[in-house]
Amino acid sequence: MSHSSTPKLAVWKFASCDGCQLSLLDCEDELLAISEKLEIAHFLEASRLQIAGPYDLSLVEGSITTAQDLEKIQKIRQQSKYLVCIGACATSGGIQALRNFQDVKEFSSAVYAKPHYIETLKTSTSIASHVLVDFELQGCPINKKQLIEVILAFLQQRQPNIPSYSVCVECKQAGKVCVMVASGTPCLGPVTHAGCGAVCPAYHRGCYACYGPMESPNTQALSRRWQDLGASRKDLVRVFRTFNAYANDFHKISEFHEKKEK
Amino acid sequence: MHEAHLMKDLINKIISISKENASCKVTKIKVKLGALSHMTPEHFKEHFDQVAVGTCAQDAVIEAQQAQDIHDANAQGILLESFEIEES
Amino acid sequence: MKKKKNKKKVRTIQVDYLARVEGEATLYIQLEDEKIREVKLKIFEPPRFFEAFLRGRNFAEAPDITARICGICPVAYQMSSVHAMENAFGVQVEGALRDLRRLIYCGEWIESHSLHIYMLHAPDFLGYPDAVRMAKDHPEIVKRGLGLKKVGNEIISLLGGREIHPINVKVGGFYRTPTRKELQVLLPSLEKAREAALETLHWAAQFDFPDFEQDYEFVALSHTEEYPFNEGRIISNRGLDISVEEFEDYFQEQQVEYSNALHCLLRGKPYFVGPMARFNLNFEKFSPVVQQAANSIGLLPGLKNPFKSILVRSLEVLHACEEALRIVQNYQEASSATIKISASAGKGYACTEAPRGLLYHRYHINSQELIEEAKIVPPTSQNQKIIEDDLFKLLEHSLHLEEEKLQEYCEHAVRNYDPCISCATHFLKLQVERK
Amino acid sequence: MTAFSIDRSELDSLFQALKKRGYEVVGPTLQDQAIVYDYIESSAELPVGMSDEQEAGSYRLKKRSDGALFAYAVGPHAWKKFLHPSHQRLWTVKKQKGDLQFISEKPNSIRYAFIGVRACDIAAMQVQDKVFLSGTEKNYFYKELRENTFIVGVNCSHAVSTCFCTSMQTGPKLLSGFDLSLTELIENERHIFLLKCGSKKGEEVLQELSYDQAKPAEQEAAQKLIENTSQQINKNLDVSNIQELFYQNYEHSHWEDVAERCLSCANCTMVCPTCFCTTVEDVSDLSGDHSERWQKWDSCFSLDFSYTHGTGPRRSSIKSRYRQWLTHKLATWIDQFGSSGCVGCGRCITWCPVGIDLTQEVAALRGIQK
Amino acid sequence: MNHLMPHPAEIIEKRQENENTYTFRLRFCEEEVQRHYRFLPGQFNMLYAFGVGEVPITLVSDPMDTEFLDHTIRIVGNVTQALARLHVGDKLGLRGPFGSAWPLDKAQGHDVLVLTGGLGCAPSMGAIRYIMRHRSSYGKLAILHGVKAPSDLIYQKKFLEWGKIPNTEVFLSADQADRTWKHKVGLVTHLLDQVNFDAGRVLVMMCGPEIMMRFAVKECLVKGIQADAIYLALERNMKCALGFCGHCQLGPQFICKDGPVLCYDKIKNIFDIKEV
Ligand SMILES: Cc1cc2nc3c(=O)[nH]c(=O)nc-3n(C[C@H](O)[C@H](O)[C@H](O)COP(=O)(O)OP(=O)(O)OC[C@H]3O[C@@H](n4cnc5c(N)ncnc54)[C@H](O)[C@@H]3O)c2cc1C
Ligand code: SF4
Ligand code: SF4
Ligand code: SF4
Repeated sequence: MSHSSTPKLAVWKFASCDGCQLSLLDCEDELLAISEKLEIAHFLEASRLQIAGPYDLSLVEGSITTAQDLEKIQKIRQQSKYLVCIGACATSGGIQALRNFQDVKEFSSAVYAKPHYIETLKTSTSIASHVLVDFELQGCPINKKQLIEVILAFLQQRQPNIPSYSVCVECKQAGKVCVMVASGTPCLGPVTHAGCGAVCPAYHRGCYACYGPMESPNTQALSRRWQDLGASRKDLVRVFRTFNAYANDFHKISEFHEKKEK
Repeated sequence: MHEAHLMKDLINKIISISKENASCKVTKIKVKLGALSHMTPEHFKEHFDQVAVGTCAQDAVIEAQQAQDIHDANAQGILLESFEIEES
Repeated sequence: MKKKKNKKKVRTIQVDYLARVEGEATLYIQLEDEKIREVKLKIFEPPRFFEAFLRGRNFAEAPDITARICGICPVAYQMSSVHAMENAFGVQVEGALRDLRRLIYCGEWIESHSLHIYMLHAPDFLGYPDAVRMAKDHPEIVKRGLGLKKVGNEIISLLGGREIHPINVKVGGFYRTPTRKELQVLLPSLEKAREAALETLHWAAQFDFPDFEQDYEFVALSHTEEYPFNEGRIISNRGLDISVEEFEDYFQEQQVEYSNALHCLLRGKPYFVGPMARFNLNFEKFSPVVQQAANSIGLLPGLKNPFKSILVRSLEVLHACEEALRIVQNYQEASSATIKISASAGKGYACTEAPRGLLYHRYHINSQELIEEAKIVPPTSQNQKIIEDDLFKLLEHSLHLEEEKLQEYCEHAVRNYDPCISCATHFLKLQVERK
Repeated sequence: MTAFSIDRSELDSLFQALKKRGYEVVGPTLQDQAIVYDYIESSAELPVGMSDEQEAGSYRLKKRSDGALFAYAVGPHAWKKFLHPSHQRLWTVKKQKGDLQFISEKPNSIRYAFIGVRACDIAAMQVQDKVFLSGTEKNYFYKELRENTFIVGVNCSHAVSTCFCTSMQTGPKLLSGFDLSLTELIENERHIFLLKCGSKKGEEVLQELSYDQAKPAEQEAAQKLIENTSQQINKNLDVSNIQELFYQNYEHSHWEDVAERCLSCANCTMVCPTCFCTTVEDVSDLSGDHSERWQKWDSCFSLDFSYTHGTGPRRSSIKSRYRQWLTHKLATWIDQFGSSGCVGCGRCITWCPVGIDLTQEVAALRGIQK
Repeated sequence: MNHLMPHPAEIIEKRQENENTYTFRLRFCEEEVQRHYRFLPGQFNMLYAFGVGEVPITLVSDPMDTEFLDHTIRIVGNVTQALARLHVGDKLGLRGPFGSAWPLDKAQGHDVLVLTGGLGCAPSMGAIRYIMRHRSSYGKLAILHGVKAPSDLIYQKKFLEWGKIPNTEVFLSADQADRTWKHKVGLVTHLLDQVNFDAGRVLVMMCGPEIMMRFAVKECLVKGIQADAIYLALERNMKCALGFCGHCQLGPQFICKDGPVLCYDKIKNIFDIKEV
């Protein structure tokens, strides 16, 4: 970071729903303050102005799904001093990664009448599987307070304070009642990365793991518990294949159940 | 059109290289069409002929090979492999 | 680059040069003798195959999965999907739960419209690249916009758990409904938001609007009693009046070679969905206060200038605030957060009014409660063709502009439609081809 | 201790008396399908006619036929949520012209009156007192809250399958640590509470109620009730030579066995009324001249908990983290604070999502199959 | 009192010891606090870097020096990097002292063997300085210090000076030497063979990476030194330094208050077990 001028912020998008970068605009109270500390040099959702790199901080949303993406991310990496991936798409391939388990050609034909026009790679993969990443902020969508923490940490030249323990810890810190124990509602909280503030349990539903795997998920043990609560192997395959289907721990367990089912 | 732009890009490249080599006639062009380039050799020829009118590549023979590998990094592109010129 | 000597005078030149198109969204204009021959809006947003991977999922997962299609209007996707499922199972959500669904939609309209008005569209009118830079000269105005947007987000968070991809919407109702007391918390912010919405309307009314009017076919939902959100028949100003189930008999999606976005046409012709369509077709359903506000700036149905959509959006924000206030004030807690659903095999259809227009969902559910087929037609693909047509006409009179200005102008025109790929409108690359 | 009796209807006078003295009344109430502790206004907000059933990994509410107010066991919340809250600002620092100015957070001066505290939970408070108040440095925030708290204990009339206070000798009868104690008696049409004073504060409050001397029959009934409850408890934790058991079995293969089942989700530590571990977080804003230090509940089940530079997490396997938890609870705690870290409330058994039961793990370490 | 709140302190001097190690000389900004501050060799302070965090760092200065407090810090992560960015005159937060001290009273009349590795020499500085000041109260002093590479060696001048003092021996060793290295080569534990001592009379003070200490302790025991004559300075994650946060537990010990200096006798049953 240079001392003389304000550091440059760039926000990039790959295959995604735009929700994570929208989180930045959703920082209604902090947005203008952020724009004073960081020069918004490239942020297409917010500005038509495009200032050339290099960039001090790049936030990357979305997963890599085309050959062009592959090249673009390399260029972005070269242009970025500190690169942060935001959201499930960028950190694990996102919901698009469901295609990784199937045949893309068949997928295309479900959506498009003339699939041969569509250019796409066979897989949807995280940013880190292609370039070096300085920090990953998980979540589908990310939590805007955590995003601010990441930006602050960058400005203060420190590691962001983003705990990687389970959603359960947040759930209990917030004084919520465990839905799995109190009503037998299957919940993925114990294997899911904290960050959302345990919103689902707070609304009486089980966590569906949109924040991806926590630091040491015991997916086998939790699967057994789900089975006791009535989940089938098929259900378990689906449950681990949502917004972070290609995150290593979830990928492994869904394949395990899929094999067992056969 | 997508194609028109690609062709333009190609022909410009060919013209500039042949100029460098002091030639004004291109006789043969070899390209590889990526598996995801959405272009068949016929398709390519048709479009290429359109843009080549009036250039040094006007009468060039086109050898277009369709690639099959969709995982190739260049699967979506059109690769100009080589071309032949007549030295003046 | 290697050169090879050939025996004759012919030489082969080894090149290995990869030809490609640059950019993510391109506006391609083909000119012949300085006259426009063709205009194409190409969107390279990589396809994400939602309809494909909805297959085989449980019906109950649809609201969570489809929300991820768009982070800017996830509630719209959740609303269309739950209504389609309920349609398939032959149930209808009524009373307080129905009101709460309208309320969360109000939140999304307020949030999404304010985002568009203040962060995207107004800077175009006032000559700024973005709201942040606009804030340097007009801090109070931008703060008002952010404040308004925040109220929208507050509603979504309270009802949905969080503003983006809410977690509380469910087939049959909600996972948890708020208590009356919890909901009342919104009142003061909503009162303020109503004021801000009115100010927004009057502020935007002073903008310079390009003189551009077209004869469009407007398509929107129409409900017997209310300004439409989740229910109604699909009507148009040219006499269309069909039920949601008939959608696909009249509307067809087309794929075009040059873009990843699908085009949707009504009996082969382009049509217009979104705030302006709703406004033109449902004006009399607005409350008297909203109607009066519209009158006060001379905004009347029959509007044909898409640049004035910013006014309609402002008016809809006002309407959403009014409606939200009404719902919060009259709210009586429901006895249960969700109605009973007995899933059965069948087909379900729904159209709801996303901030940017009609959003159609169709599902086939099999006897194992799994989705067998899904069809989703978002507003952006419906407006795609109209956008191209508008650009075609606009460009006819603007070709004298220098390239950068021309690009700005085109972006501005695209933004009239607030396409869901809202960022696409910020990366228009102009490609002019002269013949 | 003399016993008095008050009518069910007098309970609200108790609430009023406490409020008059500036207490915030906190007690059990129904929320999210469980009985939790929260601010309450009157006895009507208590879980009237409610009971519970608990097993390893399962908690269910159950309706009773009578209007009993305290006929259930402990719920998901421990009272530590008030005395040692999950989030606590410790101090604020301002940076002005290069100088740092530290400003201490004042301890919360709120005066709590806890209604319906069980014997095991009082024991838990006494355990936390040892952790926070027995050393040379006292916990600044805990001390003030704790000293200002008024405790209305209640003798348990209902035990669940996860209770084992009898093994830990902490219940079910209230012996000390309360200002007032209640025993709920419902006979025929009569619904009364036997009441005892445990402190001067308690006696003062009693004077504001209309009470009678307890009749011998009532006292006997109360005694019987508690004995019955005692008898309902059939979970058992053998604490004999418990320290040696752990110190000799650090490398026991059974730890691997638990690790297969344990999620390392930290629920057990969060619901435990004695677990006290915290971490800190520095929170600053964009201005750059102001920062706050916050204390948050932490758990030995998190990886960061034992992280040191160069070595990474000292306890990276789930096995070692579960071992730390249980060894600390039942053995090293005794070295550190002179008592067990476990009071037998059973919360970690009920609220472990996969129903891991520490009493069974101890039995397994002892080589007993249950 | 809120013992968790630091006091402002000023950086009086910042000295670079090697590539990634600095010694900071600090003084409390409030006169009152500085005057009442006393510590024992081996104890540590919590140093706070604005907005970033707080870390435990041992005092290396002479306890008799009431004016300044010295800390030698290796730059490894978040907080230490933030500290490294500070300059003379900048302020940081300081609270302490915490923890146990080296058994200097118990060691009186005994031979003392100081065995350190890497940056472990820093925590032992206070003890050596103390012995030097009261040289006659102690028997023979042997200082055994090992580093990975010559460039890791700090305080070289001090070591050489001490080596010249009567009844004092200094042995330095590097795992991998280069041409500039004039001392021993090999693991620090091998230095034990170089010194002559009476196993029954010696007291060992040890500080360094835990693996090194595990081996060194074994060697000491082999040489006949009693478990209760071996003292180790240990490190664990630390948040509060008051025994309230629970992070620094090692079996029954809280490293922040029972340690960091612990008698080997107390931990011998768990010291070799993984992941305790
Ligand atoms: C009693 C004691 C005395 C110490 N004395 C010195 C000394 O004199 N000189 C010196 O350079 N270092 C010393 N250390 C080690 C020093 O505390 C760590 O290097 C420092 O905490 C690393 O912090 P960081 O934020 O830079 O690193 P990061 O890797 O970013 O660590 C993140 C956090 O983890 C914790 N942490 C990481 N490593 C340690 C550790 N080894 N000990 C305790 N907490 C840790 C801290 O809370 C730290 O902020 C001592 C440690 C202890 C326990
Ligand atoms: S699914 Fe889990 S991670 Fe996602 S919001 Fe719900 S509780 Fe949080
Ligand atoms: S068991 Fe774990 S979380 Fe609980 S007090 Fe002990 S170390 Fe802390
Ligand atoms: S014992 Fe149970 S509650 Fe505790 S961490 Fe393991 S799984 Fe979670």
